Amino acid sequence: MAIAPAKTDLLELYEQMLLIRVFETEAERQYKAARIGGYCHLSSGQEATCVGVIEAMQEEDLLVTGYRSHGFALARGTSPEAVMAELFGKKDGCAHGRGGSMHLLDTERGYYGGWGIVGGQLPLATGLALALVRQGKRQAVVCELGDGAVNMGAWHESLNLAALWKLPVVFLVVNNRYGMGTAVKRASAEPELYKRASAYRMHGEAVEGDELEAVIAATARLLDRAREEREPAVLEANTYRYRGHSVADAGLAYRTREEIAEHQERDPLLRVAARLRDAGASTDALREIDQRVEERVEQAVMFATESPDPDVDSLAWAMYSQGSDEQFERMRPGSPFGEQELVFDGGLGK
Amino acid sequence: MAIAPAKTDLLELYEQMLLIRVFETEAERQYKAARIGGYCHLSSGQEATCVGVIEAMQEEDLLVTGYRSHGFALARGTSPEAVMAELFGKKDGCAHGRGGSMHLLDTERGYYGGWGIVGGQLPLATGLALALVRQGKRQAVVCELGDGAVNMGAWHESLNLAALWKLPVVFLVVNNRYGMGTAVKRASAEPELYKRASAYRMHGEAVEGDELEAVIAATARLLDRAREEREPAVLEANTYRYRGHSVADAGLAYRTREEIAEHQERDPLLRVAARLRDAGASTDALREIDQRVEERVEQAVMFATESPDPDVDSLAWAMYSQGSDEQFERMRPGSPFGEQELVFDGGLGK
Amino acid sequence: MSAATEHRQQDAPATGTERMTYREALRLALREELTRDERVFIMGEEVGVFEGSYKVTAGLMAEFGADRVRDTPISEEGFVGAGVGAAMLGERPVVEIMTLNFLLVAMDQVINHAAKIGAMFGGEVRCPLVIRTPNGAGNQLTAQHSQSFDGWFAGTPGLKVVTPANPADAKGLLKAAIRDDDPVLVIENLPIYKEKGDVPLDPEHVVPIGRAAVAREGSDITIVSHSFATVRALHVAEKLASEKGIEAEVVDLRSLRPLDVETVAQSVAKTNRALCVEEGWPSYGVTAELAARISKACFDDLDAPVERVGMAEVPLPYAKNLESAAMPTEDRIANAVLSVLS
Amino acid sequence: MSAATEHRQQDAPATGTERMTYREALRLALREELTRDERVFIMGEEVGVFEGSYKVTAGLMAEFGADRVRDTPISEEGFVGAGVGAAMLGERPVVEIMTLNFLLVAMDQVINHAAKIGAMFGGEVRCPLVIRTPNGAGNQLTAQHSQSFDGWFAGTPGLKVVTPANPADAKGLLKAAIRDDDPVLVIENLPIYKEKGDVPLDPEHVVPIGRAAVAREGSDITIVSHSFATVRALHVAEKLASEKGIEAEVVDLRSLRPLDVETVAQSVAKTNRALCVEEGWPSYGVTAELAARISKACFDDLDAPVERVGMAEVPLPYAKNLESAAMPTEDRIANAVLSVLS
Ligand SMILES: Cc1ncc(C[n+]2csc(CCOP(=O)(O)OP(=O)(O)O)c2C)c(N)n1
Ligand SMILES: Cc1ncc(C[n+]2csc(CCOP(=O)(O)OP(=O)(O)O)c2C)c(N)n1
Ligand SMILES: [Mg+2]
Ligand SMILES: [Mg+2]
Repeated sequence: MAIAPAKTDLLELYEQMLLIRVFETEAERQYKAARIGGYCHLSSGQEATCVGVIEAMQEEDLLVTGYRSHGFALARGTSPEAVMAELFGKKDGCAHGRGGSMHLLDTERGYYGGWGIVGGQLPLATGLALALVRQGKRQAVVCELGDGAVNMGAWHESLNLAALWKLPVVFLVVNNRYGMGTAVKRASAEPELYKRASAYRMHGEAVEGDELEAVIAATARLLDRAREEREPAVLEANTYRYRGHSVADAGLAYRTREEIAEHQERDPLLRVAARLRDAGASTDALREIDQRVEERVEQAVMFATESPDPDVDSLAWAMYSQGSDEQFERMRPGSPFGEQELVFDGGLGK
Repeated sequence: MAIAPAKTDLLELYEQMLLIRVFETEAERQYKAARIGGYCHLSSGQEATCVGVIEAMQEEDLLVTGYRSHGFALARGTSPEAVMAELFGKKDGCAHGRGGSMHLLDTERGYYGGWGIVGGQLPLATGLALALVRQGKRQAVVCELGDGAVNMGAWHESLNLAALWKLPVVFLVVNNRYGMGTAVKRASAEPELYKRASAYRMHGEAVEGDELEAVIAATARLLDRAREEREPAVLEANTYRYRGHSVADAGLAYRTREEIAEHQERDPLLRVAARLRDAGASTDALREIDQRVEERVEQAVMFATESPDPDVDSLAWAMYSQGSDEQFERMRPGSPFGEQELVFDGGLGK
Repeated sequence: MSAATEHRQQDAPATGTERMTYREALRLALREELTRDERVFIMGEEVGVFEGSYKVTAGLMAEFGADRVRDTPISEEGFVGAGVGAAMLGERPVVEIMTLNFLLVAMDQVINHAAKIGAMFGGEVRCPLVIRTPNGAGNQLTAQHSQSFDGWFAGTPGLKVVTPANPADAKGLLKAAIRDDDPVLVIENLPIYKEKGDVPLDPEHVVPIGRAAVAREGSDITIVSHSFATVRALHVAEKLASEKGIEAEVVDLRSLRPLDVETVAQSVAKTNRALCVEEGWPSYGVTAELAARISKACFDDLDAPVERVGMAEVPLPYAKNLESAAMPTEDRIANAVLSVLS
Repeated sequence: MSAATEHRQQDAPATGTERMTYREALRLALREELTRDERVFIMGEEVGVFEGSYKVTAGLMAEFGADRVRDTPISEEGFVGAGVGAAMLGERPVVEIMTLNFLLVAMDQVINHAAKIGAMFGGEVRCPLVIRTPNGAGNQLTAQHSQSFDGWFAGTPGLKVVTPANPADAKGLLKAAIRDDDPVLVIENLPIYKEKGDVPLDPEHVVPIGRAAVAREGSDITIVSHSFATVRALHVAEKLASEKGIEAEVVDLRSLRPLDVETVAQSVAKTNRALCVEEGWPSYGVTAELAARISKACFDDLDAPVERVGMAEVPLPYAKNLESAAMPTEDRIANAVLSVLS
């Protein structure tokens, strides 16, 4: 894992960032074409944070995020096909069409899920870190949350536990300035969010979340501390959300077009592209990347389109573990109309 | 309200502290005689904090506490009769026998209740302060909680709201070293609890909770700020709990007899008595106070003993407001056996 | 009654009805009550600047200011509890929770604080708190965002729970809740927000708590439902009438606590058959209580067992086809009616 | 199976039974499972140094160390969630919540996280979590500390809920819960902790989840109950037999989810009458589901409506006389039996 990525690395990282940008643009298009439903939260504008944090993680490190998770999944290496298929609610989605946009996961890559309840993932991440310690593993957990989530009680209880028990977890606060329509200073009495770590004698720091190298360096350092010294930390990555809170939100009721434009001038992708050119990358090389990314996303859409729907009689799939059918066998008599067909006969723990 | 109480004031305050000490000793006796049931948490050893805080409050200020509430109620002026009758579960108790030891209250004196869920009273206190602001009142709220309660999510959410909205509330953390059997340092990653206020850009400070004058001065200062500048604050009062967590706990599994004895040498009552003698109070004067207090507690027990039980057919008393009977009128058919007699016919909103 | 109230009474009340959405009816109720009583204020996430995640409070912050339409951080436990405390001092907080799912993080304040105050303190304090929040599923919001815990609150002594199923009741029940001296949970519903209906303009139009409504008369079977299930039931009833000549009576509960069993029992005594429908999971759900009450109160009247339809008992999956299969669709309800009648 | 397990299998298993309290039976189950499987660990408030608020875990920290018997701060949401996370990585956390009342502050982690994991992630992750906590009332603990929300959890797909009513089941069901690959809520009961019974010493003694037990045979009426209500029911049954010659069959549910309706229905088909009893509030409670199921499954068998007895629907008052009047006492149960039989 490179602290200051060499040009070749930088090209790869640029490609990952671009993949996220293009994927999200496509996701929005597909949502409006009604091929994606539910809530759909895009990471556009936050690519440097997604890619930088993941780049700094080791292969064995674990990841937990909120619902704005496409960028992290893609950066972590989950295929665009598996992600898009999940957004389409198809069988080949990374959660087999059960979770959708908010609930991506990829346990093979240590990604333990996108979660939908603000702050709800923090206690879980603390528990993952506790399990790592109990198992004597030298791994760390990255727990992503938003600026709005720092006002939930779960933040407080989780940080206290992590610090008290010296758990290897880095709480990554993605500060994109707003929780839905609420600006940070309207929600947090301490708007410099990383400073809240001190209430637990925990280290906290902020990083310019649109500066890829800075994100990589800070994350790598804090993850090392977590792994080696079992010191948890808070890392606040300051970035900006280009699109609305979700695809359903125009995103203009609480901020101005000017504000958005201003941030887009400092676009994280443009910054990396500029540095690549300085480092001698040719326009062709970059154009090539553009094309490759466009194709991958097109492929993802094709794959998702062709992937089959989950079979309806697997409605209760995996709700319970193997063997639970037997436990539920005797719940049938007098069961509400339809429940038997829908749940029991369809099978519970298949 | 006196910052440095004159001798006469000090005599009164001493009498209040002694009243608490004697009352609690009697409560424990009555509990063991099975005249008091449920959970019963004593304030013995914490008298200077109870009396000092209340002394610093103005008449219009409001009070909310946890379940360890006898001392605060007595200091606030609720009669020992009304408190003891509540512990006995009698009609003349301050909550008419409905609440018991954990749920004392006295709205005439601005006491909005003892509450039993750790941390649960913090959001309520914040709401009381919000109401005061909306009503344009120049009053403040004192919200008591224990050292164990600072690890609940409710602490975090309430302090953030109080600071964000500039609410006139002082969070009084009564640090008696233990939450049940758990020492502060085993529960809080930041064991200097008042420092946690900084996570909300809120003022926090600690005070020697067994020093009456110090408690009065600190509380008065913070309440003035709350009233005049609408600045909330955390005041940590360091004291010690002599008895077990509740009367049911011997209180020795997690601390030594020596530790308790050590604190008893620095007993808050002895300190005030000593200062009174220095100030020329005669031994007779003090003995007189002793007698008066003993008599008041005896009277309280007599009163509580003679006070009638609540009438059983008022089981549902005040569960709902006046007029709710009509709303519930049609819930009778098919109601579970006994519910009708027990709830509906007994009356709901009487 | 506050000064504001006194004053308001003098204006000539608007009369007649106007066609509007459920969302607009709720907004009208809020505006009227904010105007009538200055103790009333709104508090919740995104209710102000953002104008409400579902736009129920749109325009109210501009009209009544940031003090009376108060945006909060994401801290449900904190601001629900703040509502409880404010209510204890006589304010009339109307707290919005974005969806019922999020009330889980504030459960302790609702169940173990708001609901306890009246009785536990022997009547010395009251808690006139209103919590507004939508339940419901059907837009692929997935397992964490598609739940209806209605019965949990309805089973809690000390609370009142109302569940309007149309715009007129939305206005009337929300106003009743705001004027009630006890904590009331107003369970709205996502799919109904856009439904239209005629709404009385009279600012004194209040729907009494604890009174069900016969939403459709019929003689063959009684369908008992609340919230969105009532909308489904009414469609099914019309379809069965025109296609099969089956006349189903639909009883819309409107309140879950108090529960108007009397109206339900009267209807079943007439039709001799009952089907209970809910959006949530039926096992240990609202329809369990209904089936239990009906089976007892109408023991001698019933010609067939009381049937129940609700959401399939699974964490609701995302995929559209799975979600549809899990919902208490009109087809499933219609089939249930036929099976009860056969 | 972990190395520890393999190893253990070789020891000769203890046999026979021993008379012990419910509390001791739970402790025995914990000790056996801690010994059998190193993935098992205990976490909760006061479980270690204090030896458990109700002494269930007494001695275990000394025996297994502070890592496997872990004291926590007062942060139910935090450590229940930590249990969920640890379980996702294959650990076997056994989380103790002092009483069921306090689970309200951790509701979101139980209902919207633990219960969702298996289905929502398409089977990619599992959550073998156990939460142990007592319900119940009767010691003047007052409104905030005397509740039984059993039905709320039993109504949540993704969870399993067991409610042992005697020492043998306490051991057997807790062990079954710990060995189960899904989140299981083990609802214990305050008054039963001190009850004694014969407990199998075989470390492989496991009571299957989802199987009710006929705790007493009878022919006149079926009393269906769980947890402490079963203890009450058994006393009542003996009393009615000796005093009135009434033979009541008592079905102890043992599991609420899955619910063994089959055993209940078989019994009612034989006795033709049913009374459902619970410690909690009956409206929208466990007895609602029971009455609904029985009324449907035994529609043609029932000679009388299914009756229900539970806690009076009030926040439980402190005063002893009021509390007693509110509880589902043996007298109230006996009267209910007589009214069903009349
Ligand atoms: C407990 C809870 N309350 C409310 C919501 C609704 N909600 C979803 S996202 C969101 C805003 C979160 O903002 P932030 O934490 O800054 O994350 P971002 O969306 O900016 O990535 C809210 C209020 C929720 N999902 N969970
Ligand atoms: C949410 C919750 N969890 C657990 C309990 C059980 N309990 C009652 S008091 C207590 C200890 C509280 O200690 P502290 O806050 O220091 O107050 P103290 O008893 O020392 O006055 C606990 C764990 C509770 N009442 N509420
Ligand atoms: Mg944000
Ligand atoms: Mg303490």
